[in-house]
Amino acid sequence: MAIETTEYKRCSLVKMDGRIDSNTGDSLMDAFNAVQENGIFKLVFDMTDVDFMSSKGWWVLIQTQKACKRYNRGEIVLANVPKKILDSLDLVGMNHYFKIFDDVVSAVGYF
Amino acid sequence: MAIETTEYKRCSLVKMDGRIDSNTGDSLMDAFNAVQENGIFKLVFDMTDVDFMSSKGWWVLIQTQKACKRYNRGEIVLANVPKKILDSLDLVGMNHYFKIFDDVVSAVGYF
Amino acid sequence: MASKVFPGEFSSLEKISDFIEKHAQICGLDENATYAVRLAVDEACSNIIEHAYGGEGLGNIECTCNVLEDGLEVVLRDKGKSFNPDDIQEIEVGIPLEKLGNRGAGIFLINKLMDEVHFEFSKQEGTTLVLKKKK
Amino acid sequence: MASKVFPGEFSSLEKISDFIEKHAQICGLDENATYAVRLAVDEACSNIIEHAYGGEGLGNIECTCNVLEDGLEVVLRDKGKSFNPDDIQEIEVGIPLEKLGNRGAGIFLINKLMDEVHFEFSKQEGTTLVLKKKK
Ligand SMILES: Nc1ncnc2c1ncn2[C@@H]1O[C@H](COP(=O)(O)OP(=O)(O)O)[C@@H](O)[C@H]1O
Ligand SMILES: Nc1ncnc2c1ncn2[C@@H]1O[C@H](COP(=O)(O)OP(=O)(O)O)[C@@H](O)[C@H]1O
Repeated sequence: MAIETTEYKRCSLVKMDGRIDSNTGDSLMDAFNAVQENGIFKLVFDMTDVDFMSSKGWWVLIQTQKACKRYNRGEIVLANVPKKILDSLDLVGMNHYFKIFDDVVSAVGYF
Repeated sequence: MAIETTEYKRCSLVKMDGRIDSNTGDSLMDAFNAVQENGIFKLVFDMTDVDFMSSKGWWVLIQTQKACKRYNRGEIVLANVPKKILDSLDLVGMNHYFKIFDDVVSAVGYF
Repeated sequence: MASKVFPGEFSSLEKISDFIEKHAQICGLDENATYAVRLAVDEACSNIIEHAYGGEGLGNIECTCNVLEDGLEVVLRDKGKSFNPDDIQEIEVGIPLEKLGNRGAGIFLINKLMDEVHFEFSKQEGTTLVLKKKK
Repeated sequence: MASKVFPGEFSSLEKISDFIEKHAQICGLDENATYAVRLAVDEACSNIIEHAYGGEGLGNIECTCNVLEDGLEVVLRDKGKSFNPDDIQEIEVGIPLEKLGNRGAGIFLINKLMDEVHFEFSKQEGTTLVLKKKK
């Protein structure tokens, strides 16, 4: 598992690979928190290389979305969500809480 | 040859494939002009799929850079410039006139 | 039939997932069905560690895969505490973000993903969860 | 030796480039050297169309590739007007963007890219440009 953060002019990009589950979810939460502590609330989460995500992952994303949207200061958007993960988000209606982009360029270009 | 333009919040992305030479350079110029006519002067030129560029191409880029930078209203930056093309730009010092990014995400994230 | 005992720790989840994947493929489940079972089992095992045992390293999870004619059966056994599955509230979908909680949906998801979900609780033998996914 | 005649049109440039690439590879030039020759020849042929003929469709370009022991020789022949290569100003590098012109650098680039560049002008036979690239 690796988590990488890149800061751009209008947003930061967080990329994680492998599994997001009860074992790794907290590390992702830490990464999002670290970005927010730098005063950045416009986030792109690049899911290209995520191959599994349990509900632990959504809650990390939901908590991050809540923090980002507070005071209208920003938003977290998702990019390149693998089909199987998207299907499971759809199943519980979690997809409603996030803008989802087909590619990272569009997601960064959105901010 | 295909030229594709995508508008993002802070910039537009122009992508061309194949050759940029005396035969195709004017079409690229037209594409840049069309973007500028929409009042957009922050441009990313995605060169991932360009496999040949003659001096005709640089002059299109130089003219576009001049128009973009006028009144401090913007800039054109290059992304993913193939090594051979970069070498030929270096040879005549043309690289000095452009910010060059390793990938499109960074280029879009710059604006 | 293949059975394996995993320590009740979050680091076991990936190994359990791999074990499930292997047997789902043996049963001829397609990619989507295989992912569904992996996800349901992951949710169930996370619950066992968190809720049944109340933490990591406090007990084992026994995982059994049975090849059925029409799919895969996964049986999970633990010695942790029981609960009433009927008490679990459905997750509300479509409510505003601020009103969303910070957890839940595991059981809800398991029910959505699997064709059969069956809990058995026994004072002596602990909890048994039987999950079935058709091809 | 291989020789081919192309109509003096911009749409010929790609075909000329392919012709050069093929023979550069026969000569054993590496990727960088091959690209350099393609680029130099493209500049030279664009100049022939634009300056020697003064437009498209006004004459042909004959392109000959000679395999040398130590590289590739390309000979370009046209029947357009001549010019004085020594009159060509070097392009200024490092000047501010606003001071840059809108064209030029073709000849400068050809000289930088090739190991030998030789122009011959004849009233009867037109212009001959000999370009040499070593392996
Ligand atoms: N295996 C289990 N053993 C004991 N309690 C459980 C078990 N699974 C679920 N529960 C109870 O059901 C509740 C809902 O579970 P779930 O829908 O997975 O959400 P979450 O685990 O995120 O709270 C849990 O909070 C817990 O109280
Ligand atoms: N083959 C040629 N025949 C006639 N004139 C030429 C030829 N090549 C170059 N020239 C002259 O040399 C000048 C500089 O050429 P070059 O460096 O290629 O820049 P550009 O073609 O962009 O003007 C041209 O403007 C033209 O006047």
